[in-house]
Amino acid sequence: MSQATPVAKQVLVLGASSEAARAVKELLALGYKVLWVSGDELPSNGLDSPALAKYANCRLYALEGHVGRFVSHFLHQGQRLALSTSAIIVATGNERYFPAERYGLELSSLVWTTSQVKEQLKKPLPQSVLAFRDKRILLLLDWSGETSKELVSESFSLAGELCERCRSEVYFFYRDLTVDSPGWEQRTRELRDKGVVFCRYGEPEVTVGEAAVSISYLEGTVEGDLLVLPEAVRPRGDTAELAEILQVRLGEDGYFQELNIRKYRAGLSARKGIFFAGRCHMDCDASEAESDALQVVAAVDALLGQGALEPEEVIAYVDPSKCIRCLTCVRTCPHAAVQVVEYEDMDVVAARVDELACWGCGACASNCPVQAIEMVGQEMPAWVQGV
Amino acid sequence: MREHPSVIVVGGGIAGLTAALNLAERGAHVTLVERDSVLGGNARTVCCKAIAGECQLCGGCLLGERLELIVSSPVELLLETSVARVERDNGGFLVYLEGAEKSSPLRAQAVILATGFDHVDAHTKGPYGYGILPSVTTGEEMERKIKEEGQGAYDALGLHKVAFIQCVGSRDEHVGRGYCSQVCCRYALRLARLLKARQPELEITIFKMDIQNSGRDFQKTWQAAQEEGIRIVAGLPAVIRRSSEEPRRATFVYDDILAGQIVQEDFDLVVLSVGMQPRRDAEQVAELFGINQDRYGFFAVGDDLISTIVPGVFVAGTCQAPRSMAEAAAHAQQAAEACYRYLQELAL
Amino acid sequence: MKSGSKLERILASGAFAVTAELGPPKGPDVSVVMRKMELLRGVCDAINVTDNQTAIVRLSSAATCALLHQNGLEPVMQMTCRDRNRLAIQSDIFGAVALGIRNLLCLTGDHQVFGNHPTAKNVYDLDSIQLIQMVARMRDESVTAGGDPVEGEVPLFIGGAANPFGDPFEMRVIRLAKKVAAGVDFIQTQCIFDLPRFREWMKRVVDQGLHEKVYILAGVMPLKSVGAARYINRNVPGFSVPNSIIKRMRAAGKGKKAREEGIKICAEMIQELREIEGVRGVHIMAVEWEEAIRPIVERAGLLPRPSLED
Amino acid sequence: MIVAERKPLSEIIAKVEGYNRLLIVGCNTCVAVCQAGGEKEVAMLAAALRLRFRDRQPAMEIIERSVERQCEEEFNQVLAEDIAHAEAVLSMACGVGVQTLVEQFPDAIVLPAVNTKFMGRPEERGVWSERCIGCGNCVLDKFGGICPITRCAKSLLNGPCGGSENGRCEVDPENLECAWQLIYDRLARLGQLDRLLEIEPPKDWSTARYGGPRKIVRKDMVL
Amino acid sequence: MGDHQKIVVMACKHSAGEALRELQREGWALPDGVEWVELPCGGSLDELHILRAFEAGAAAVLVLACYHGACRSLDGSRWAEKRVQAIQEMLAEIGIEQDRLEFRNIAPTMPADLASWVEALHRRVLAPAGE
Repeated sequence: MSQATPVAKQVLVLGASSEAARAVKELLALGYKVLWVSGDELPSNGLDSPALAKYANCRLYALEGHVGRFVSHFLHQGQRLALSTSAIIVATGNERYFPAERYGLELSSLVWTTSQVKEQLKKPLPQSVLAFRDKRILLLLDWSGETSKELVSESFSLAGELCERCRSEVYFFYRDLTVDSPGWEQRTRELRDKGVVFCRYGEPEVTVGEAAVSISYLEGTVEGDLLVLPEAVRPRGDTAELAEILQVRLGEDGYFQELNIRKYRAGLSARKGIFFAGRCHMDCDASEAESDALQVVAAVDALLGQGALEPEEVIAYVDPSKCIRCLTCVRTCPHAAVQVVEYEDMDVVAARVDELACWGCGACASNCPVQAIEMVGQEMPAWVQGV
Repeated sequence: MREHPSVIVVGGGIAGLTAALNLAERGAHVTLVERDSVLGGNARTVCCKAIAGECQLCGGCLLGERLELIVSSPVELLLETSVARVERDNGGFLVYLEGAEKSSPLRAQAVILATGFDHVDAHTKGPYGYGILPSVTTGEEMERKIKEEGQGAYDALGLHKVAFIQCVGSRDEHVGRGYCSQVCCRYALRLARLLKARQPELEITIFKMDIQNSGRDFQKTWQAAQEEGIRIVAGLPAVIRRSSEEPRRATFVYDDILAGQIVQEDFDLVVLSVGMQPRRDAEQVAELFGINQDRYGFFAVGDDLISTIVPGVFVAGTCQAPRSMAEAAAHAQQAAEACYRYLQELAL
Repeated sequence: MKSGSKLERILASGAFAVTAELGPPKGPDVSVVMRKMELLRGVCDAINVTDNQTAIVRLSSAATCALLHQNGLEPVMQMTCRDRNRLAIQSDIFGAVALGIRNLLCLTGDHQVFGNHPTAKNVYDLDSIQLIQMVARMRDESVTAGGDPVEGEVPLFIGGAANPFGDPFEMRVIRLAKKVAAGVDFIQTQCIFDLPRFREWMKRVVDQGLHEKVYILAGVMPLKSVGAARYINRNVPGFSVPNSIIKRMRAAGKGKKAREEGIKICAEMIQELREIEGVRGVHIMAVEWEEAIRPIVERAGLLPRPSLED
Repeated sequence: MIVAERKPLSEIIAKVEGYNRLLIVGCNTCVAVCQAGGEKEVAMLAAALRLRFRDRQPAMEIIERSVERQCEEEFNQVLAEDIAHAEAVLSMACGVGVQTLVEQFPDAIVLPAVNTKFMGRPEERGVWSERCIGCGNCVLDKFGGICPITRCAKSLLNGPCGGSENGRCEVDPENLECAWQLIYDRLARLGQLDRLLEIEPPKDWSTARYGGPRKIVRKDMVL
Repeated sequence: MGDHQKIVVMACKHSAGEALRELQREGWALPDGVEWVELPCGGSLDELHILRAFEAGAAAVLVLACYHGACRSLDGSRWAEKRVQAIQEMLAEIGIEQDRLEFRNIAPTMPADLASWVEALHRRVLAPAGE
């Protein structure tokens, strides 16, 4: 079959998250040309280099081509823009929201979210500290029935900061204390030493009074001045639309779905050359998201680093003369590796498998109603052809 | 093009294989040294926990994929071989080997240590009677038995009541393991669901401190376990003894915190969910390469959780901290990236 | 006067009309018709005779109506578009008029899949609105659908059905307006259990002034048992029995007591419907329970029926 | 396109049991697109029949063929020899293909292996639904682009009937949307609801099959 | 049918294939009369392959694909199961007993189960015909 196809070391990074920035930095360090695009503003983290083109407020509306020769179409300040790259890293992060209906509580002066507390602490002294000085703060986790490492990690650091900088009295309520990231168990011990009171609950009763809040649980009732609830995270609103444009799949929980357990956590999508990094496809805190970006760049460089791409050993080949353009292969290919196209040389319209995008799984060949697709390189016993 | 940088990967488990494959695909000359006669490390005894045709995403298959890829990759494999001595050699390393392939010393510019972990020895948890009571086993043993005998290994043993006890040897500062081993809740609940699926009338209880149930791969299993009637009790037993009525059964007393009652209960099988601890020979390996160990005996690393105090020596997988197989693979790939960047700067 | 039928004259006189339904037998057994006829004599102003109701083969509506007419009762012939094309419909109408029938209810008709001949070919050459328009032009312009002149008068009081509970709800009033534009004279609605929704529908009908262009009779149905109520909710599309009525039927118990409660509820419903502006009468559908009609009309205080002198 | 579905295997077996030499002919156009009678389905059916009659004496000889479009005599001509040789021809084309073979090879016994269903489209892969019955006088513009004649169980032109409930047709709520709910929603969306007030007169059915089998003759194409 | 009776195993390379190689590394061998056909993925299994296997004299066909959710090409294992079910429905009509066509999900970590399934099928189908 054909040998290696030369390919440019050019990558599109989608998203404005910290993991996107980390991926861009790493790609530049490896000598890649990087297109950094986001529908919103892009963080200005001092990454300027001739090899980096940044496009903020730029929306992807269509994607053509395959690994090695993707062409992404954008709307940027009103005009259309087509950019070609060899690979795409999706690092759009996730979305925070306050699950009011699940908590059954509205935000008020007595009920804050962890983000609000964080914002307050960023304000200049003294109000940042005064807001919490000598106050008893009840931090209630797991109550929304959802655990997210990002929010648990943030709640840990908040509890520490409130104790140290604001001399607040912090009660940390939990159903199951999440400690399964390296160093998190140690962190809880440090918080205990700083005076954070950890309380396990089965089913808490939360009451928000005029001037105070209280939580009654297993060991009794604790009154406090402020109830702090972590928000929840969910897939960004534009995930479904982006998935359709990229022709990649979403999991049952609405996040981008990695290929599967076998390639697990390498951030591979079902399409060669499209990768997911960070919180858009996994539950992790900011630092884990950034190290996820590192390992995705390692996967990208493993693909493009040698400057050429080779097809799999066994790939599908469509005989254009037999193809009846019934679209079955296009609809059943899990890797979006086949399209019905105009064969320039033969001026016939038929399905064509992109040899670099094909995984060799054979779903198209077995589904083709006119047996026009052959799995090249796949030996089958003679009897398969029939007596 | 720069002449091929050479890297030595020590350890042929999931982490070692992942790092070796990534670096090899990127043009580095990689030599993988594995003490055992077979690749795979601890992942070799991980069983399949799929139920009713559906995979429970435990990560066991990660090894199969890597064994498939390593065969056709340019990585040079040295089995039944271990590192005898290491010398610094103008910025690189001169590694003397012993065992089957002790040929001349290997010269490399970087080393990735992926030496894995040891299961916590359940004997050290004396009061739990492991090794004395026939009905007390460990999660590692259960996985190994199912891997060797097939998913039906526990079908015909006439079990009625099974207990899984979490955090055995983990989250316990007094025994020098003040960390969560991350994997025990995940394998315990998946094993519990497998047993329940094959023997629906089985009563299974999991005794926990805190179930670690975050992560997309685990949410579905966690919810399903609760719906399938697997009982979760917040409270760990102190002592496990032989049941007086039925010698082959074990019994223990536990304080069910949430129910606020103290209970004594008999079980046909008690599975100790043992955690991870550093390899017995972690200290020698650290000394060989001149790197430090952290307070628990794992290899000490910088903020990136990968680089050590010795430039060019990187760490991947569970030898740095307890991790699931998928996380170890991801960490190894991050180590490969750090190592590749190091080699790049070296070549400038 | 459009037809001079008794029903038309009663409605024109402003009296609150009462019509009932008679289900013909599944064969030519005339004695069944005669028995049911006597149960209804003097109890209602006109009697609807169904046309292969729910696509189940029965004695034809025209023949049964002729029997009623010969025995001094006022029939309302029902005509569906399922079983006949426009030729057969017109000739059947001429026959009915020739035999003295003066009231005609135009229906689309249940799909044959619900009846005892699900493999039959249906017709649906016309729909109910086209049927109304065709009959109105035969009567007012003396012209057949094909355009030829009609030899003789076709004095018919034209009726149509309406289902205030079908979806899409906004369409229901639009469709009534279309039937009025097509020339319908009176409307008999689907049986009413959900009073609030019927009030909402009537309010919109009144807002559009349709109640001044057509006589509207509210459909009611007595329930024999709580089982019947649940059957309706599960199988009959278009309307449902609210829980309040199901609770009363369950409380009433079984057999005779349940049927008495069914009659009581029906009578109360009629009294409620009488107060709604634009409701000019009631159409009682007691399927296979013609015996219940007299006690219902009696309890609703609608006896004796007005007898017009001429 | 024309959508068809293969007959149950038991029915096909009963039809061909008596023959020793069988020719199975597929068609690579409509029935292949809807995966009822294309080349692969021919191979599948042939394999199944060979297995079914494997112990029969004399053995059943089954030849597999597939043509581009079985409703074109030129494409069928290549089958002449095979048809002459075979005792019966099992055609996996739609009804048109079966009858083209019969008209082209009058001595041949041609048996249908698929049931031709309707003109329709795939809602998704593996699910097809009817869109047009070929009434010969298209009125789609009057109903917001949704055909009540095809998609309403009673072909009502002044629908809906009383049996429409939350968008489903009472005749088959699970599979059938109520065409008139679709029309109502679409016209509401286009702001043309007033169209529903006009009374649609009775339809001229003569352009449909009711007027007898149809024929089109293009004078500009016939010498 | 073929003179020599045989069992055809149509197996996905990534799961059954790896499990077989682990068995072979430990000295296990496929019983004689078992033909191992390795597919790039369950998705490439064609109903026709199964029918052709029976036509070529297979006494039984065992199809092995990954567990659903673990397939490298996402839907391959589900395609394989659907195809086997389609053929199972027609087995009775073409004169083949229902239990002559089996579908099982498998993982590379299940060499023990692979061995027991193949040996059980071999005992059930080939052994009674005399060694």
